Amino acid sequence: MNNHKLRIAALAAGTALVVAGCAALTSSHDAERDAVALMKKDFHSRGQATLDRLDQDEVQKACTRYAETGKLPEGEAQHLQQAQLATVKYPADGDYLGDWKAGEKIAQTGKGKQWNEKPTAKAGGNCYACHQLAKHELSYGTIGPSLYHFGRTRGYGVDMQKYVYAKVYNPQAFTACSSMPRFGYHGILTEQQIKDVVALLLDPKSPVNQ
Amino acid sequence: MHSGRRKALQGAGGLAVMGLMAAAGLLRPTAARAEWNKEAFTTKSFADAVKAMGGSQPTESHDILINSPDIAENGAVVPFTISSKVPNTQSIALLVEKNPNILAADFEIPQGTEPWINTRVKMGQTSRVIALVKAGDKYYYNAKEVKVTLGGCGG
Amino acid sequence: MADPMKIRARMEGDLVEVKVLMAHEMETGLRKDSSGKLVPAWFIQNVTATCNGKTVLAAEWGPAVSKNPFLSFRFRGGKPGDKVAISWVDNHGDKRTDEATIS
Amino acid sequence: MNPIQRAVSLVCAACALAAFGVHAQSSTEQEIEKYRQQVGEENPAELWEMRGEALWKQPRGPKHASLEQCDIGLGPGVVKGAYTVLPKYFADTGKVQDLESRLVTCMETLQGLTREEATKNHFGSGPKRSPMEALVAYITSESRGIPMHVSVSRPEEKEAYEIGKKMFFYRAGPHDFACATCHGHPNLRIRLQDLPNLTDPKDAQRAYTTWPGYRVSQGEVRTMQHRLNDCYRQQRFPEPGYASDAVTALTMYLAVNANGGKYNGPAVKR
Repeated sequence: MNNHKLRIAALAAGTALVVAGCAALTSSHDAERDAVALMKKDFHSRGQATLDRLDQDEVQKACTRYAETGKLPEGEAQHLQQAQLATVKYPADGDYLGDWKAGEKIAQTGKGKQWNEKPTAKAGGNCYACHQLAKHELSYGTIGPSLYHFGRTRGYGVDMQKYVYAKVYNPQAFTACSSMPRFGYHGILTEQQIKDVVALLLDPKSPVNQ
Repeated sequence: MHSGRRKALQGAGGLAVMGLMAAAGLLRPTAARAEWNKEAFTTKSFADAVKAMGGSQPTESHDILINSPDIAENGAVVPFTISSKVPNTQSIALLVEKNPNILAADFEIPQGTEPWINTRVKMGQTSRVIALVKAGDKYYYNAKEVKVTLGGCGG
Repeated sequence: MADPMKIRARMEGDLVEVKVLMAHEMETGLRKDSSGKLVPAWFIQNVTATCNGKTVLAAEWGPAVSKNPFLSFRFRGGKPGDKVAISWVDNHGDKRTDEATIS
Repeated sequence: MNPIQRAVSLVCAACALAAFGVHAQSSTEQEIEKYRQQVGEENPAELWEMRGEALWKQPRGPKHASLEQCDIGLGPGVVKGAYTVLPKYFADTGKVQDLESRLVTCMETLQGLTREEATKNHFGSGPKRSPMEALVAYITSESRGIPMHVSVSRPEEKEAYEIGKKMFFYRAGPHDFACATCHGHPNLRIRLQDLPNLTDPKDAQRAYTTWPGYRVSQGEVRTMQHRLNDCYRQQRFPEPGYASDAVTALTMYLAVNANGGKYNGPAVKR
């Protein structure tokens, strides 16, 4: 029963917060602050999905701020991309090309980082959710551009390999506020997995280039 | 029903007898302890299923109609309407060849009831689906393939 | 206790068309739960339908019938106001009978 | 195409295409359409609606009272059309509430249940039935055919809408996702599944008015609370509290965007 009263008190506090925010209704900034406070009150950690995931880094902050209106101002976008490019850790062995077959598997699975999954379980890249890649897979999404024939049209050279590695590692380094996850920066994919995805796009034998 | 029913009739039960008892007000419908042909529901092949149901060598018949989508978006629910123009149809069974056990359901059609059934079954994968009809002492069947797509789109 | 069925029975010309939705898990015995344990088989085995005391349909089902089963059939000899009763029994011996009036 | 069929088709565009080759596409689409039509005709959600109606009228809890005097938006005991005005501000709690949080309130005040008891098994699973999912199925079914008309005339309601909007665009977590990442742009699909653009009235109406839904893949009726919970899981966020103010705020944003759309749930979903 005590517990029950406590909860009600907590809810009442939440209401007070909402009402307080209401005084400054015109300010979008206040609504944002209230939204964050409300989420922190009402969300809870579950499994690996801990509450601190609500805390935004610079990229998330900037991209949320301009989400409704569209693009970041040019100067800010440049600045953000440069800062993000500096976060990319390239492979120490200087080799960017992994195994395209492993890359295809990574592209097919969207597992990882969810509260109902083991934190130790290997994540996927879920590339097909958003991109067309190999021709045989017709079940692909359209959130990102088609990557079919990527290597064939863009070239297979080392510079291209390095660029693709960095793009998968941290897409914010090239396109501020891209919808694509920062697979390396956030540790979703390992170095080897990113190499495998690079191979899926840039190995001449990969079905993407057939 | 079929072989199970025959056994039951030799014993104490049998749906026909139960029906009469129910008609006489001796039984509420819930009290009817019907037979369940365990043997038929654990067979893997069409031939074994027919045998377990008391038949043999069914004849293909286009007087049996299977109405269903050719492709199921989800195998958990696949709708079927089975109807029979075979004279004196007494029962209609639905079988899914690639399911772990082939027999899905068996409907006894008493006189006065249309040889027409609409129901929904699970399909583990793309498979031939068979409608089996008993008429008199003979068995007839028709079949069609139904494709099943994967359970999830993404992920 | 088992949940009630949803039964509709109405005249279509001189036929009575019956539509039934049943609340049942129809577990195959082959499915694993989130902890990886097999969920035991649990499914309706027998369905009977009567009208005015006469059996108008009798069925044996395996676990391949979909969860929350749907069944429709048509028979002669019923008229508006008559009652159609549907009963099922599952492999646990649980049972349920519900009625609908023909409209 | 009737609205239920449309609802079914909205959930997943022909996943099947992958398996059968492009040349077979048009017939594949026709067959998938036939499948959706046949599955949409008889909706097992009716079993939930029936159970929910019985629960609504059944005396429960320490106070041995039914929910029949519960005010879910149009006054005590009015069920017809109530879902189309939710979420809304309720003076007795001083809060904006969605249907599920409002039902929790009524279970507390009318029936004397604790919040824990009221929200037990809020997402049902097989034999562990959810009273809430049944009640919601019943109440929403009583709004079928009525256009959504959610008000933001009170400052508290406007505030909930604004906060919900901010939540919709809020990027965070290891994947940098916001609701808007998938649902803020027109004509996108994930794999072969069409993504409704929930900032666009047409898409928002189509999507919002068909929840709750009987999910063929789960064999369960799922409510809007469940839908949003499952979105946040895939967004890799922490879990939103059930029937919390935060979920109500986000629901408010989506509901207002769907205003004018004729309510048509519970539907059948993939």
